[in-house]
Amino acid sequence: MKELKNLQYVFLFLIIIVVLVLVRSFNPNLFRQVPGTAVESAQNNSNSITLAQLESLKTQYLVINLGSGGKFDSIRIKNSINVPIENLLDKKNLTILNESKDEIILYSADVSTTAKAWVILNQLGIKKLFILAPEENSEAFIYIFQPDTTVRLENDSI
Amino acid sequence: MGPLSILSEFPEWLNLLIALFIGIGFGFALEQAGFSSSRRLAGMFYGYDTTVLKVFFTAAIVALVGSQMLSFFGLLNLKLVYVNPYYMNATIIGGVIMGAGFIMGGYCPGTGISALSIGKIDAMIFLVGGLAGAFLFAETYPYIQEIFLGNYKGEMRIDEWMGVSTGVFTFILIVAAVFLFWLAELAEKKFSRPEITSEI
Amino acid sequence: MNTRIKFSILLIGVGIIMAFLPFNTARSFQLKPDELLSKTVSDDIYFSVDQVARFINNEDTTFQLIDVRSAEQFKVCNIPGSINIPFNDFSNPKWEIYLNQKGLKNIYYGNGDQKASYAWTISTGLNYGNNFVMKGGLNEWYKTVMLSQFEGENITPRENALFENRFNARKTFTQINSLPDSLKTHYFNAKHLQTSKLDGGCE
Amino acid sequence: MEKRKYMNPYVAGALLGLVLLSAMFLSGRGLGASGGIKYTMIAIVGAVDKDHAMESSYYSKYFENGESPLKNWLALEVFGMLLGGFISGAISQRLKFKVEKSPKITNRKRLLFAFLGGVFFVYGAQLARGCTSGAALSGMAVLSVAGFVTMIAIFGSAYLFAWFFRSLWI
Repeated sequence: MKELKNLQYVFLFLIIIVVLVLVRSFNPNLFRQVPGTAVESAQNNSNSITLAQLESLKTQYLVINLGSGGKFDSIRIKNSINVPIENLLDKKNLTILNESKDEIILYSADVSTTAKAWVILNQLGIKKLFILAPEENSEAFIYIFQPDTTVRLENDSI
Repeated sequence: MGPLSILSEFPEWLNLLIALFIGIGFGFALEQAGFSSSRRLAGMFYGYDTTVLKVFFTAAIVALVGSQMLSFFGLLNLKLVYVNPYYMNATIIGGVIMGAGFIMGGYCPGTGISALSIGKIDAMIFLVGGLAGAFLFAETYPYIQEIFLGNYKGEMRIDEWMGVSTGVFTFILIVAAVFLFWLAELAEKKFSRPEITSEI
Repeated sequence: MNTRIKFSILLIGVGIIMAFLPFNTARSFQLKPDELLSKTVSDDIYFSVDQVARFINNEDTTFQLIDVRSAEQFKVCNIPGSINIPFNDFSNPKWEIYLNQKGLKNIYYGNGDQKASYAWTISTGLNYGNNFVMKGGLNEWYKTVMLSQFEGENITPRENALFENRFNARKTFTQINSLPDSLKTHYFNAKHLQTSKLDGGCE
Repeated sequence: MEKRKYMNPYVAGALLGLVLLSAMFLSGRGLGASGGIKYTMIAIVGAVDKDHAMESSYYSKYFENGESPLKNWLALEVFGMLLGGFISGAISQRLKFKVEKSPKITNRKRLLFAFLGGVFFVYGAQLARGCTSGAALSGMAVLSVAGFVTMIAIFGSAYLFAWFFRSLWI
């Protein structure tokens, strides 16, 4: 007992650290994933799903429309719920996303909004998260560059 | 959120003032630990005094655990803390030369400075030798450049290299240190030289 | 009880806590989710292709263009002066010195907006300074800068300036991308900017 | 003179660790000592033979910005170390001019080896980009491989050479 008494400050210190660590661990407003996971999941568009694929999907899924105000409703999908991107991290919405066991599909009129929301949610550790791909693949280069060897570099252009 | 000087973009004078105060703390801690005595430092290598090991490992672990904890609580961005680059050849050869210098001179630069501040004349000569060593290095730099820059491995971190998490590595390091502390105190008894330890 | 035992118990206790820390946020996003979201919804993060064309014509050195497309696509053509960081390799630490700096504006572009937006969100989340997206990507660049022609009868000075800007950028783009590969690399190296390193150690 | 007592090594180590931690937190870097010696040397060379300093590829980079090489984080830190050591020595009443050595050797021998030790140590420190504080201690605190390797190399080689130099110390 006497020996333990000698250690009271040691134990007090350790207990304080444990409490602080626990408080920090249950903080919801914190990113815990490594950015590498987002890069990996988005490799070669494997996180995108087309409208046709979506319709033939056998399992349950949850469609989230990120549009707000005027941008809403560019495409209509039944059973979709509207979560304006500004409110994406509201407690209510995060609970829905966290508790969903189905595939979650994000879409909005502007693919960059969807992409940004996707990274944020991916880094919050939400699984089975997809992007509804726009009609045509937005990441394909639709033009062909024709080299023009007749143009000469002018001295002042470099 | 730290490091303060980078994230708050401190003016240069403030950064230098911080350096001065860090230096005061550094010199104070070294002197209080007894690192201003070369015979105490040399005791590490003959077993009669192992203060070096105790201070060195305790300090490294406190700073390591402290920085990891600050990072965990979001107070310190470890990406902005300097990590020494690893040039394998230069590090190993330089380390071996330093070891020889250590046993001859009885000081390392930090402890030499702390010993000079309390008036040790041998420390002053050690530091004069140090100036000569730095001069010699500058003059021979063109010839040893190849060793200096050879086998560059980047800012390699040991936990990544061993493939364990930082926390687990810290734990292993602590267990090793605790074991070494125990060993060191045994050695102090076995190789004790009261005629030296009573003097320093 | 001596100090060694007290310290040993203290250190081992801390070590156990360290070993069981539930996550390591050192490499996660440094911004809090709500902070990142509020930056995401802002419109200040975009540059139009016309603005980028003007940067190129003025040889503005306060920005760096980052092409997140694949290396093959980059080789075919790219906006002069850009560096190629394929998105598939984006989390490779070797790019950090280009991405994590405060001096230059990083402008990301892909063919569309999707990959550039991923890259923007990751860099911003990691608290790298000054991130922007070229709105519309290279497809928009091609449509506007490379192919648009003035149609109409009278040209206002404003439109004239706009088209001259596009025309000059178009010329640079075609010239640089028509160069043989070796010269192209040379041009990029000339544009290569030094990035600052962290201070420290005994040097 | 009363018995001079040093601080408990573990407590002193924790204090040193906190100093290192504050250097990391405030300035984003570790401690250093050999760097300060290097900058002093560069300042001396610059004062004695400016032309030589400007010609050499090694020195010239330290004179590029036109400011004194001593206006530097490490140089200021080393100046602080002298102050801090002095304060500590004054508090514990250890201020005294003396040559510390084993009674079995002469002053001359001790000073000769101290000089040689200094030459070796700082030469090695320049090569390894840091000494026990700059590379080994600060490196270990940020888990850099360089820190651990430097530490093992220094202490390993010192143990190896300890046998040859035992007459200096015991």
